[in-house]
Amino acid sequence: MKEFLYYPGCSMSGTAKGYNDSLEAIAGPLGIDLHEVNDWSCCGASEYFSIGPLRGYALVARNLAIAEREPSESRTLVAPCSLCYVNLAKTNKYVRTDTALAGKVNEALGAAGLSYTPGSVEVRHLFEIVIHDVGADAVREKVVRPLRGLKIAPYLGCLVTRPDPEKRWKAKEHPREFDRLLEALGAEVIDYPLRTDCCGGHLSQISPGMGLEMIRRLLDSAERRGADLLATICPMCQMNIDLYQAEVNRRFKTDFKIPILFFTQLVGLAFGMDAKSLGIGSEVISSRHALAKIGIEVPEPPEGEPVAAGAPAEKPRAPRARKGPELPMPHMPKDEGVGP
Amino acid sequence: MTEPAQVLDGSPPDVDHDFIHEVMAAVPGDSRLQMCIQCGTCGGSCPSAADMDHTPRHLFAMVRAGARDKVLRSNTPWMCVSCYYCSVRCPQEVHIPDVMYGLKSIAAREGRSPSSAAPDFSRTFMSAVHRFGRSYEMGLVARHYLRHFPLRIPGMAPAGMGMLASGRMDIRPHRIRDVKGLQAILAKAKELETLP
Amino acid sequence: MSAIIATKPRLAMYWAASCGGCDIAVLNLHEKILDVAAAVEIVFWPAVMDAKYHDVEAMPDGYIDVCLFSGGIRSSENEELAHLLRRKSKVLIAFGSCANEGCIPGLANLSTVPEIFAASYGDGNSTVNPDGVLPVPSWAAPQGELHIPAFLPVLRTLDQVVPVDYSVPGCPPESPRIAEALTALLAGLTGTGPLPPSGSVVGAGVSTVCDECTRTRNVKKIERFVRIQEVPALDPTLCLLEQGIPCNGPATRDGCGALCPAAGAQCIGCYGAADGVVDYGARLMSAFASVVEADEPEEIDRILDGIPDPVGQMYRFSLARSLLRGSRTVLEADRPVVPPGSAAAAAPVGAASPEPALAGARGR
Amino acid sequence: MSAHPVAAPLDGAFEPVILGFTCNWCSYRAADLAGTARIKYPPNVRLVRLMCSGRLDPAFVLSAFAQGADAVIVSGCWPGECHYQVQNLKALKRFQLLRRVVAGLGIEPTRLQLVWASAAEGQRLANEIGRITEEVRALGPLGWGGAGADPAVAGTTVLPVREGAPPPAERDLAEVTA
Amino acid sequence: MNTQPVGPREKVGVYICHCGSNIAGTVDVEAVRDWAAENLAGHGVVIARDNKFMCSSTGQELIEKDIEELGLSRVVVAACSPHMHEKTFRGACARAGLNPYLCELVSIREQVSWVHSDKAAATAKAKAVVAGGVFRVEEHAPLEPIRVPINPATLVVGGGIAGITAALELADAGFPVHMVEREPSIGGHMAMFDKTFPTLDCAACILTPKMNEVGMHPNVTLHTWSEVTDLSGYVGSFTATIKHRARYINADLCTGCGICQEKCPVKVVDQVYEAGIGYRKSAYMPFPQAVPKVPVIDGPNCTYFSKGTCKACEKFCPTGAIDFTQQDDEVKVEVGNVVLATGFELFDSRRVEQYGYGRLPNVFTSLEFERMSNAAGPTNGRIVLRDGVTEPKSVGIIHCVGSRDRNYNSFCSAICCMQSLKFAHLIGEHTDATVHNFYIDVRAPGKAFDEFYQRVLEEGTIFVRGRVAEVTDALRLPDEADQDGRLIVQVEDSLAGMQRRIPVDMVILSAGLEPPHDAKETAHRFGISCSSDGWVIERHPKLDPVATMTDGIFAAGCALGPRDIPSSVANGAAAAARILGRIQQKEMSLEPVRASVDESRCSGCRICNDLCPYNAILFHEDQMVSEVNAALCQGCGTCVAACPAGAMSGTGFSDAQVMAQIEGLLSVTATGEPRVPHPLLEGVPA
Repeated sequence: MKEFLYYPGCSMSGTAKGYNDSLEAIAGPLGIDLHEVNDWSCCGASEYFSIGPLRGYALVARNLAIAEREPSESRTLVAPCSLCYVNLAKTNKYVRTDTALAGKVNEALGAAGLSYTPGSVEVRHLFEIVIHDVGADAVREKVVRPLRGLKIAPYLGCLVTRPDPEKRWKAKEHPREFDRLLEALGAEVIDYPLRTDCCGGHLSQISPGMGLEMIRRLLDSAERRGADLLATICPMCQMNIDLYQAEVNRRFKTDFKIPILFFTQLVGLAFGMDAKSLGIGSEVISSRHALAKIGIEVPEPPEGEPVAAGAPAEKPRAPRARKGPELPMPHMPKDEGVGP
Repeated sequence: MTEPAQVLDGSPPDVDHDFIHEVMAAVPGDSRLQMCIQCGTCGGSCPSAADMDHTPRHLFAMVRAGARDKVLRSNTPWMCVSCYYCSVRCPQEVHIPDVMYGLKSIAAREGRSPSSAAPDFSRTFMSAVHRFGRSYEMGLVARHYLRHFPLRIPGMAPAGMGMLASGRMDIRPHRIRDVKGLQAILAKAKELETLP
Repeated sequence: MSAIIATKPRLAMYWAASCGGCDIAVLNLHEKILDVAAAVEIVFWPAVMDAKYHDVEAMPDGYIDVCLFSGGIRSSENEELAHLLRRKSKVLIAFGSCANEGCIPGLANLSTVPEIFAASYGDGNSTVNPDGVLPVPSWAAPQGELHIPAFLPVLRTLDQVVPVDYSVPGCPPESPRIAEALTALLAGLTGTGPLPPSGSVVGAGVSTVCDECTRTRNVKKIERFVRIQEVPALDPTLCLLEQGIPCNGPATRDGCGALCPAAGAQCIGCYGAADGVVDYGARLMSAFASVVEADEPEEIDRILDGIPDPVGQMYRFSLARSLLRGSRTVLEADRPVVPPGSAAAAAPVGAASPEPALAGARGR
Repeated sequence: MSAHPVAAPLDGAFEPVILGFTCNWCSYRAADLAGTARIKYPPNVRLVRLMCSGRLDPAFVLSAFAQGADAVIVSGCWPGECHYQVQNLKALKRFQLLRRVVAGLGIEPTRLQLVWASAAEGQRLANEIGRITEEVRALGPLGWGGAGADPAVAGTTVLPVREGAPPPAERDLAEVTA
Repeated sequence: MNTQPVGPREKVGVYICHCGSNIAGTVDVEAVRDWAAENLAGHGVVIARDNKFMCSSTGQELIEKDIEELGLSRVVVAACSPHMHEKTFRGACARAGLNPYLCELVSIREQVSWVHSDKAAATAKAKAVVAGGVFRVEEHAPLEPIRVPINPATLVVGGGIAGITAALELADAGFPVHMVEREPSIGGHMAMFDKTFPTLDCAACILTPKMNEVGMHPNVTLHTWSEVTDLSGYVGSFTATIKHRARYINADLCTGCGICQEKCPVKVVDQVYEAGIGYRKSAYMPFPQAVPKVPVIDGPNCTYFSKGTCKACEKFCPTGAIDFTQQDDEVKVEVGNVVLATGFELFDSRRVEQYGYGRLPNVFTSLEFERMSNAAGPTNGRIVLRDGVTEPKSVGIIHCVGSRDRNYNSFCSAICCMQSLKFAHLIGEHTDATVHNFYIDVRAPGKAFDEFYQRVLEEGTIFVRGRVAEVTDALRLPDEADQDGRLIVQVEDSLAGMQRRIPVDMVILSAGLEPPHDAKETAHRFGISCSSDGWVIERHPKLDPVATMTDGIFAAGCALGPRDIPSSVANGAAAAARILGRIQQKEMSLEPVRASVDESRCSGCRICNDLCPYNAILFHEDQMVSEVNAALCQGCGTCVAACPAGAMSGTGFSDAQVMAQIEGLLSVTATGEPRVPHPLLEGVPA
């Protein structure tokens, strides 16, 4: 058991309940002991920085200060939400490198009798812990129900490998670590080119045109490559793709029904846990059909939601037929791009 | 920033040659904005460029040109989704998303932001956090949609209901214990923001 | 200077801030002392015969032919006598380590006057002074106001106070070398031999102790420094430094006959630096460090930890005549007010200080 | 541009004098490069050219302190890049021992710093000079009565008057010994 | 008796240069002059002058005249860096009959006026620097330069066009050359090219003759498949150790018939000569025109070495030249000078993830394209997609890949623009594809370069001003459905001010040039320095562009930084010319900076014995003293500083000289006032 300080972030008790339930279920088996920090507050999403940057940094720093105070052995603060992670990590870096900012932030914290020692806590994303500290091999060992036959598009979203303030990832645009993890679960991972594209963040709220378009292209690409479902590591991405899929279909006259699950839920399934206990079924676009493919029972969807027919695994356009003397491809060493 | 310069280069009287420094000062650390070589990597990388009235590159040129008002009224910063494609690709290591945040905060302070939707969303979000210490999706979405996208509500309703049913959206907000302390922090920070 | 003197040369010896060991060393000439006594007329030697300062003052300037001055300058009395004997002597010799480089008393330049007083007069291991009585320069006694010499801020070497003609190093100088030196000197003065060049070191060699040391030596690579008592089985014939013992021999002027290494003890440097060397410690630390067998800062530090007291190791005898002369606290605490119109204030920039006292020190 | 002030205020504020020992092949050329590139750094530093940092004799540093340098910078090629293969490591060893000795004499480590700089690192050298100048400015003058120090602020022990005027104690001693 | 006069021993002249306004703009030259005359009189300054340009003939004559008329015994010039004009002023002194080493040049330009802006402070520092020079020069002694013989042989490292040029110049002049090349054949990158910009003449046609000349030249000893593992000695007489890797083919017996290559069953992707886009055998000659015409067997890929069987080559070799028992061997060669022409390596485009090289099949590098467009290349000059058959309908060429980018290399690779224009032209020549060139700036400063740009414009190449953001096979926009399977170049057309997604079939990355991966080790092995980028640093970027800081080591071609063929050739010739001059002189003089031992004071403690990397210090057991071999001594002074007895001394940088300079430098405060010494420390021995 390795102990970590844990910052759930607001959505874990809300839109990302499934993430929360599944994480609780698999943390033990993965040897992760999460110690929730006391009375944490919101990270400010991207909103505070737009209106009152210093308020933003102070708000985030409050959580760092609280984490610093925690009695725990661990000095590593883990966030499961990419947005929370990036806010915590960036603030942590800026107060370390910009002494003027650190001064102001601490002055603000002082108003509540708090203070933060820049750099006293390190901030990491849950996914990165699972990849680098636990490792795909350790996960593979615990798999009892391989997700064989399930075509998954590994969707990381932007904020984990970018901006990557502490340089933990070598590949920032086409990392393969998520593929390795899902392969370890026995799933068939599709080559998903938009794996680190943006889900639109809050654009879906403030500028539906562009926001929904960005969701559309993610769904379109996944469908073209024949994905049964998307796997994600971020509540924000999950909400955008899940909650707004219907609106996307309406707007673009499309018929996407691609469920999106948290990687923790998929790990849980492969570990043989029961879908309900992993919060599966609470997604708006139900994963029933997709998971049925590999004989996994998903509880009836809640009232008021049409049951998704599942993705018509449309054939991806066949790449240009190759004939004749092929030229050798530049060799791409395995794991090129895996971080330290 | 000599006055004659304005006459000579024929730039309109509202040209503010110090604007670039103002912007850089609004960004933590060294944003390296003055290092931009106008290569367009940012504009090329931006997923929301299509909806921006100026590409980021163009906006930076305008900042340099001192077109303060035009820049602050541009929707570009508000369309930034901070996906950081631009910042990891920028050959000059300009901290582009941070510059965008800086521009937004200046615009918001002066109430010059183009549409009200974006800043309002931010403010609605902030007021929730200010009151409870946590974000409050239900309240946020409800308030925001009523205000800006009433027509989207019917479409969203089923999904919303589903979320409620599946317990993914709470009717009541979570409230942290030390809201008072949090508010004190935010007040102090706000006060410091206004200082030069 | 007038080299030839008709009468018996007049000899004086004085002890300033010293232990008297130098005087003993002279007496250690044994029967040779008689030749000396026969050869010279001893006019002033507080250590062995009664003397009054006013007798010396009464002498005409240059009356003394040779004055052996031992001890450093620590009190106004030392300084006054230095000036007095300079005036009265044809040849003034800085005799022994104290007069030349401060020696052990010079290590007091690491402490301020209050610290020194606290140590020597305050309640300590050897002192009981409940009322905290401290010496004062002047005191109104019933018989009238009494004065004792003022204690100066730092200890200086003789040549830092007055011009010196020759130096005899050593703590104390080895008697045979004293004999040689005196004989040569007297020969010169009486015109029966050549006089050593002014400002030179007599009674010692120009190289270092290794030159006289019989221990075998190789290319040096030091992987550790240890104190000699920590070495169980010392190689009786191998260079001590190569055995990790910080032996000052390489940097210490020869002349002693390498007695200590021969006796199985490391050289501690009492003969001071070799000819023309400006700072003894600098030479020694440079030599030691150069042969430390490590390239990584941490490893180098680990090896250097074997020298527990670097200042003591490098400057046990020569602190007062070293480039820095003492510790910063002392120089700051006792930074004197420059007497108006003093040489220091008047000295033109860059021009060599006109202080003749410095001629010797400058080697010009 | 160096992050540090590059002009020395001549308003009587304490201005440290810093002596820098440079290697003919790297740091001295780095200094030349800083010049050709017009990179500014504080004028408080004065450079001495040696053929190699290995030439650095601790006596040079001590003499600099003794003559009022408020700090000394020793610079040479990066380990592994010495023009004379490994001599900079000899300098490193001496530096580490010297630092212990001067510390024993009450000199703060800040006043004796080692800076590796290749011939290409004009900017780095300038930055380091700027940094060290600021650190030393903050420390104040060094006790050895240097170029930077002001005798007026010194202590008050009066040195006995020199040659010429009769020593004050002379008469009294005469009485005592009479 | 005891007080020798401490008066000045020398008559010193001080000369302060304005360098136009370079110095005078920041330093009050007249003030420094007057100050020196007045305050340094005590140190023998009898005359102090200033001049607009001391290095001008009038400036130098000023010095010569004073030496003759005032009988100066020492000269101090305060001007630019000694690395700039030391020779000049020493020359002036020599002409006037003063030993040149009695002249000291102190820098008040590079180290004062150019780096400081506060005039008062700069002037104060200048005074200190001048004082340092005057104090120091008092301690100078007349010296004679050390004369060393120049071995007429030269070592040329690298067999590219720069090295080939240097080698031929030297060999044709009648002097021996050892050329060392890592690969089985000389030729370097140029041998891979098809056409050369802007003239479009065929690279092979102009290179091959030169390669053959080298191969057959009586004065050239060729060491291919070899590396220099060590270089010792100094200018005029270096000893280089060259490691010959085992070829497993007896060069004396081999006729270069190529049967071994034909019969070898092992096919390997050729990462070097074919840039990874073509194959070679395990027994191979990189290309038909290879020099020498002797194949090599690449051990790691040879079936015999891995499995112990095969030996097909041996069976079929008509002359029995195959020799699997061959071992690596080493030779030592004596040379007087060295030319480093170690060239460049191509930037690894896989590092720029967003361009998809290595992930997207139809993204190619510039070198891959060079090979593809080469008639002798893997596609016989056909321009096709990775499938080997399909001709692209449209091609995108991306400039500045890995160059001008702080994430990789911040320098401009100089050749990419022209090479990209060349590609555009060649594509037009070979296909009917539309070509987009994506650029930040088009840099075409060379002779006939811009004309070539015009020509390519006329040919209809489309130029998009914008650094490409991404090359992707992913559809993003609703209307792209029909583009599936193609590449899309996403870029901001910065002139149109809008983002564009341009579908193409093929993308060519104009990858930048990088120093060889082992440039740092090479630099260390040859005792020279590299810039932080890894390119060799010139002795002077403008005035001495092919010499390095180390005497006798020259550099040419891309070892010095990215450059095109003409300038590489010019470099090679220039280096050769510099060396020929020396060889003609038969000997050259070196700075007389050397260490020596005063035996009377050496105690034989042996502290110094292990300090010299050149083994110049010998120990005489019999007399128990150490001695310095002046020929081997390089003058670093480490032993001088280490000698505990002060028995070791060094000319040029003696203790007395350095100590005096320190005293001088510190005789002035930061504000230009005389320093007030600590009364307890007056006259600290200096």
